[in-house]
Amino acid sequence: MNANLLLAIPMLPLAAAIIAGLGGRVLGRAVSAGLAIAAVAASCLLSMQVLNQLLHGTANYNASVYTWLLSDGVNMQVGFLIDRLSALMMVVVTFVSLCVHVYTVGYMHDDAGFQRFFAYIALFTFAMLMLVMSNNFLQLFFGWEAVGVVSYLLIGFWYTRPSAIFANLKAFLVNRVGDFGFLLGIAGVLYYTGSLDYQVAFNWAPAIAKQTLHVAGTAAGWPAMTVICICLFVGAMGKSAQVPLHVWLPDSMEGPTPISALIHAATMVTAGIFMVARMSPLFEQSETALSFVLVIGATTALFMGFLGIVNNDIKRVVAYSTLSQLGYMTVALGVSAYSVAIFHLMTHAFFKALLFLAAGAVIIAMHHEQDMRKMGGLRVRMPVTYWTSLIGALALIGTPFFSGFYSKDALIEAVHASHRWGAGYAYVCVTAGVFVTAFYTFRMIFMTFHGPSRLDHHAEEHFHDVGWDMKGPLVALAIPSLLIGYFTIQPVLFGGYFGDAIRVLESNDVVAEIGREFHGAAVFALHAVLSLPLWLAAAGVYCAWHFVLRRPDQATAIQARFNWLYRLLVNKYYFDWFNENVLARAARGLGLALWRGGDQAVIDGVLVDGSAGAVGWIAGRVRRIQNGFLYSYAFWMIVSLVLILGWFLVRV
Amino acid sequence: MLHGFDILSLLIWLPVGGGVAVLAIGDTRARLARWVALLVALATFVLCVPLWLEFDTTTAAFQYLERLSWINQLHADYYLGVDGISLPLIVLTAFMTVPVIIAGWSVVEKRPAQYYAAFLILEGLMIGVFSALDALLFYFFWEAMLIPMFLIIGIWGGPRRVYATLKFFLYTFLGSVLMLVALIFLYLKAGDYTIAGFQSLPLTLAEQRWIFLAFLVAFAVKVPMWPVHTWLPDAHVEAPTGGSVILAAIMLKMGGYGLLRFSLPITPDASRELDWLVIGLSLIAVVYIGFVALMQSDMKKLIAYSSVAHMGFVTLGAFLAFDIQGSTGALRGAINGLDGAMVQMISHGLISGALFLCIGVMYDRLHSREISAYGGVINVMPKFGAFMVLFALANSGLPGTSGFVGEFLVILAAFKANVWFAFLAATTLILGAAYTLWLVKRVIFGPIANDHVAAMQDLNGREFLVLAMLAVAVLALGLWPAPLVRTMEATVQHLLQQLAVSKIPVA
Amino acid sequence: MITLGHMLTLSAVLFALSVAGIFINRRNVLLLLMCIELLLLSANFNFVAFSRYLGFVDGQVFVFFILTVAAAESAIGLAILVVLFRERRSINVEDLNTLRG
Amino acid sequence: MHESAMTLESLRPAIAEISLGLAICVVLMADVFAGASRKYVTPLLTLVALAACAWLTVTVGAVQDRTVLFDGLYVADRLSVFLKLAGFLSVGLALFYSQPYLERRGIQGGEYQVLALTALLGICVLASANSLLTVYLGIELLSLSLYALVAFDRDSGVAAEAAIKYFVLGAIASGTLLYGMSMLYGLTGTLNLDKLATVSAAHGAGFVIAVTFIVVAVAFKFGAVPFHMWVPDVYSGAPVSVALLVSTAPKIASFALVARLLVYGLGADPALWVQILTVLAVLSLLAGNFIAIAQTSIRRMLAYSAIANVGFILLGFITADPSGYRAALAYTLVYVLTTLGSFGVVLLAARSDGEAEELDDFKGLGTRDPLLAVLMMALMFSTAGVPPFAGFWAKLWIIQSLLHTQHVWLAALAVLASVVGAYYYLRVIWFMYFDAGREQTLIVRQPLTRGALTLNVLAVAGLGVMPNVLLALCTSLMG
Repeated sequence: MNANLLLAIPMLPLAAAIIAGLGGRVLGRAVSAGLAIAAVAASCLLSMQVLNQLLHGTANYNASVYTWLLSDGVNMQVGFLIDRLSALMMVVVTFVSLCVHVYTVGYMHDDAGFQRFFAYIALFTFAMLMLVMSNNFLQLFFGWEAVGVVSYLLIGFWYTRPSAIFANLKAFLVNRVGDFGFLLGIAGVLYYTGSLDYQVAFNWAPAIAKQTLHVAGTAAGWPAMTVICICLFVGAMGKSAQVPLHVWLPDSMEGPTPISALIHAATMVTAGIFMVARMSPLFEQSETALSFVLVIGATTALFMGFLGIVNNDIKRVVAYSTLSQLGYMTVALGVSAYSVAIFHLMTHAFFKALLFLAAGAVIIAMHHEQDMRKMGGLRVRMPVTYWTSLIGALALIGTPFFSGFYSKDALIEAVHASHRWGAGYAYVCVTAGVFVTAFYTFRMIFMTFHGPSRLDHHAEEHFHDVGWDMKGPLVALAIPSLLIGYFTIQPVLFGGYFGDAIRVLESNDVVAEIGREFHGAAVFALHAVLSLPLWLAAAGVYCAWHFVLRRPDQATAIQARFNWLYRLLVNKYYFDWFNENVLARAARGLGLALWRGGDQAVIDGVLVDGSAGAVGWIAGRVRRIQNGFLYSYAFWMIVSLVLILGWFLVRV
Repeated sequence: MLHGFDILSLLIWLPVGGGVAVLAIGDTRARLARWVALLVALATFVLCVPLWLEFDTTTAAFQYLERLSWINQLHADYYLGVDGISLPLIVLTAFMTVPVIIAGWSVVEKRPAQYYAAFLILEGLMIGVFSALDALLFYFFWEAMLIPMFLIIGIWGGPRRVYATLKFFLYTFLGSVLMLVALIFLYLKAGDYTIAGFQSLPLTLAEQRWIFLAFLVAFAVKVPMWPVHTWLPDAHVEAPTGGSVILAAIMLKMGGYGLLRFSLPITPDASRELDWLVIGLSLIAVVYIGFVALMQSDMKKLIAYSSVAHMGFVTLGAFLAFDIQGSTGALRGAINGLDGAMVQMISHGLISGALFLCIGVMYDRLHSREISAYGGVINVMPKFGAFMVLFALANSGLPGTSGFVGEFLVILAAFKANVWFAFLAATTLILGAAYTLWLVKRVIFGPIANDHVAAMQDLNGREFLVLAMLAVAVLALGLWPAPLVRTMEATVQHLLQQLAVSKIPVA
Repeated sequence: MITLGHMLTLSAVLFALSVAGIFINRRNVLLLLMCIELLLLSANFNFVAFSRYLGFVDGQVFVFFILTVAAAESAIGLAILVVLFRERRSINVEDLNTLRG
Repeated sequence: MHESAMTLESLRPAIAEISLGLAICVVLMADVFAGASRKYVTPLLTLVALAACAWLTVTVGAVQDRTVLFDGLYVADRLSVFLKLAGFLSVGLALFYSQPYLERRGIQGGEYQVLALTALLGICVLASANSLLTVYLGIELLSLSLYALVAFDRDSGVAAEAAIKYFVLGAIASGTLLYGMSMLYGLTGTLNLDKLATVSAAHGAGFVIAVTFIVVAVAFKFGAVPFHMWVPDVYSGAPVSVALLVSTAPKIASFALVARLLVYGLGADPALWVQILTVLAVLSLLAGNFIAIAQTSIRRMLAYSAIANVGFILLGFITADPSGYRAALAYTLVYVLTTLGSFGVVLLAARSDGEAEELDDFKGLGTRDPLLAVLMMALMFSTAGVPPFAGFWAKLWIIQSLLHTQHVWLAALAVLASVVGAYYYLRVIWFMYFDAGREQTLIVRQPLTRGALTLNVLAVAGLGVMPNVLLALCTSLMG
């Protein structure tokens, strides 16, 4: 592979970002947008070319571009590892990014920050590409933080909105909690391998697994690999919004919708999934860490799904859906089915981006109305959006032959096949999750597109269907949402697509196990009729139809009957409440206490000003000895003379 | 090109002489004074270019040596030279003076000539501190430097400037005089005042312990380390913008420089024995000060506390070697800590300087440093907002900016020494982001808070130039720190060898 | 017989008396001047006694000098006293505390 | 050592005193005949006379080796010559700085100059003293002149009060000194310092009494705590010009006193006076620095500063080591030079009514009179011990000698005390620069005085950058 070509893939969006960002005002809207789109399109084509080369037998590429820093023999470089895993991610990232770029032209049409927006998303594309193409932990972390920052900037894109700038700060800080663990994990890798290079670390993996980390305060020491992997996974929990670090993702919907599609559904949030898959040689060495991953993922998958049921904000429903689906992917990682996780990541990228963009189209058409209770009946007025949404929804709930079906069904099978600690719990979660998914998805479809119109006066007045600059990307995403699973399941999961990019210990290889019963994509789909998930999904759709369209009154009744549950869900299990009222308040209180008590009272008050005051006080006292009276002066002289004399006479 | 040319002397005395010249020009011809000041600052910086380019990175030996007999009676020489540790700091000093001069251009109306003169003289003295190879000469510059800074804060400072200046001066003076006692003690043992002589002087552990503590007090005050840091927030709050910039960017570095130049090589055994003290205080600085910074309502105070927290990484990185040796049995990884400490110093110089300049820009318009007086500044000052966000992100250690490099290296090294060190140090990722970005949220983002904010004008060309200079530097150092680290590689390795060898005389 | 010891004791007593006079007297500055004369006398006494005892003459020479200086000293002291009285209309020691602290 | 007969040639080393004595007579006569219309004659003549005496001292009176005159009463060596020259310079400068002040305050009359010259003569005698008798005469000549000078302003009640306090306490000190000397004489049988220096010092209580009494008197002359109480009252009560005179040249005399009497005369057994002086030095450092903080009068502040500085000088002596003596000499010289400057500024910065009394009067001086403010700032930094000023090196050398003689704790105490001290020096700068002035009074333009003052401060700064001159000189003098 040509190094310059590879370099061009991230550099083109970067160049576009810089030009649009710095010179946007001069260049104007059209040029800035055109430039960014062209750059991302070129990246996309080049990425596909790279993937194509790899599929046709070109060897992996692993080389550094430049040495970032050399310290104590640790060579910290910027470099690329291009194998099928990264190539797949590159294609997904650039393709979704391209769609979002095009869509943005329409979506942000009226916004004053048009050029700035393009600069941001182009910059994001660059950062995400650097993340996936990296061949070392340093660059991974660089990309990891960079996407976080762009996410920060984009969530707060409408910076005059207090909710937006609250959300972006929250997102950044929660991500930083994850990065905190991630950085420690990286430090651990360096500690044991002396290198930040992937290959070196992977080669050392079995050796590290035999080590224990002697931590002060513990007698026995902790298994090194478990510590490293859990630390790394904490990073993934932040970025991929796993419980309890998920709280930022729903709030991130404050950003413009294209961002929700690109960053908070398709790409950035899957960075954690990608990272764990990339680190499979490490994670494979620690059962404990994988079980941890499994349990966290399963919890996220089910319990975040529930939240989608009670939410009425169209974007937030999709956001909770994303959380839930990220949980699914994490579960797959937890059972060592890394390829399934990546597979689901890919299909999810398409259909979830599609759903978001469709939601965005609805929001624009409704003139920035996001409340589904004020929608309804849009099927007729926005046919393209409706049908593409439907494709996305069907894919999401796992309808046979749709892309989501293949990835999700394979995933559930893999969990079923796993014997890892926690797998049973995970299986219950993911299976139940299917019902939940179908329920909230179709609740959303029905509330938005079906039934009578509940548009208010304002929305009715400004209603207009979106143009083809926005519909085009919907269609472009609908096609892979529909088809990609069917065509790629066999090669990606069972065809050894990933080669050595993902390493699974033989004893853990659940994918191979289900692969033995795999007889083609069509058969796989038909076989689903006999399996539980499909019926659960159907039940979910039915329930949605029942409660939304047929008997909305029953929904209200149930809500009233189980009010405590409803409140729990509406309050998102009180995570936000806890964070804001306990953690944040404690941090502020601690800060205040240390400042007022430590710095001001003790250090300044007692030690600094106190000693100065003491000096002043003593000075004020001592000067009174000088009382102005001659006899007193003489007295002091004589007394001192006598004292000195006495002292030395006694000593003689 | 530079052989036989006393470039270091020129770097010291050109700004000092320039300062005197500016003083002579006087306030009545302020325009001329400004231009001369700028010219001198630029010329000094330009002189640093060949200094850097012709620096031999392959050796730890001091370069550009100059030695003149100074005080025969005390065996002290006018002895100058640079190595990989001092060179970047000298360049930083010369670099940061330029934006300071430009930033004061139309803002300083009170005694402008004296203002510029103070900064130029200060610059020369600071370069003197970094290039002195004679301990007495070092101390001479070290103390003399206090005078212009004292005046800068006192004359051009805010309402509580008297309290702040006295606190600043007396704190530092207290630290310094104990160091002086230690230096004289070393002189009496070594027979002359050369730092190299001190470094090769055998000392018993008891002697080292006392010397180490005396040095520590001096340098800890300067860094500043918890709990002798409380002068810094006050000094910063009251200092004029330029004063804050120099204080944060250069003066604090002298503490770090002192630890690397004096404490570690002169008292390696005491450093080994007492490293827990430095490490403990550094970690307290990172965590404790992080929380304190969170609750500040004054922007300058917030950045000042942030400086304390960030300088905690310098002191932490510098003293990790012994624990690394203790925990892994080898010194591998210790250089990461030392490199990290050095890079952090340079980076913090740029970033904190830039942030203080940013606050200065806002202060010039609204005459308030209270966070609550602002809100939604980016609406009226988009260019400024972009810079501020960039520097804020850099301050919170974003990879790709210089703020990341040092902290990253130090955390990597800390993990080798002790997992808990790394754990506590890494909390800066959260705390640093929290206090910096919360500040940004309240000041820069949001709806326009009030009519005063609405009336703010975006950056003028001069301010833009200053911030752009720093932004380029912050990004360049973040994206490619290798040249900087390579410059100091040989020196840092030499330093590591020095501190690995015991100086206790064999009985 | 009167020994050196007696002489020294006397001189010590004189010294003590004069000193006590200086700080016990809180009234008149003139008394202070007298005490000072006494103080010098005690030293003179010592010198003379030692000179006699040692058989050297230089102690007695010293005494002459002291006496001369004491005269000059008194002159200056009285002159100051005159100035003081002119300004303050008082030579009371207890009134002399304008300068203090 | 021993000379046979007195010839004119043999009087050469004493030319300083002889010429000065003649000069006093000339000035006295000239003043009488100059009359009220030519008031400038006496001051001018005094300065010319001082210059002539100094010139004669250098050319005629210079000695290479230690020369003893007048039957052992008088010694001339390089130290004495130098101390006399320093005395000439400081008295000359003091008189020169004072002239405008004296004119404004209407303190006229040639007696002022004459008394200053007699004080100087006392200093010279003390510098060359080689006998207890000469020591006493020198001290009295100096002290009596100073008493008279303090009371010189006959219209000032405080001056008279200060004078009477100074006089009485000084007389007690003289009595103490004489009493101690008499004991010493009784114990050793000699008044000659050469002989005293050789006498074995294995003595009992008598020796303790003798030394204690002498040291107490010395401490009084220096103004060391707890024998310092005259200092603030005299500094603040006397006319500023007299305060300037009292605070400078007599310190040289005090140094000479210690150098001749204790270091040389009692040098064989220094342990006792070293211990006493140590206590006094520590007390002076602490009390001087602490009490100075509480002062609101610039003169009282400078007085307590003087006390603290005396503590430093004494620290040099208590090392009982040549390195410490050198340092003490350097410190004394630097102190005198700096104090000349700072009292000089006080003289020039006086209020419209002629006095600069309160620290508050310095507020806003930075804008009112930039030159004076800069000079004062440099002097304050120097006294605080901040480079690049001479005061730093003086302190450094003292500390070095302390460490050299293993007095680590005293060194630490000294530097910490100087940190406390830095506060009140900084306060002067803060008042001058950071605060706005209350009154915008005109400050007297005295180009010549200002020029001299500037040179004075430049010397302080010059010695700060190139201290080698001073240190080499002190080393050669205190061999």
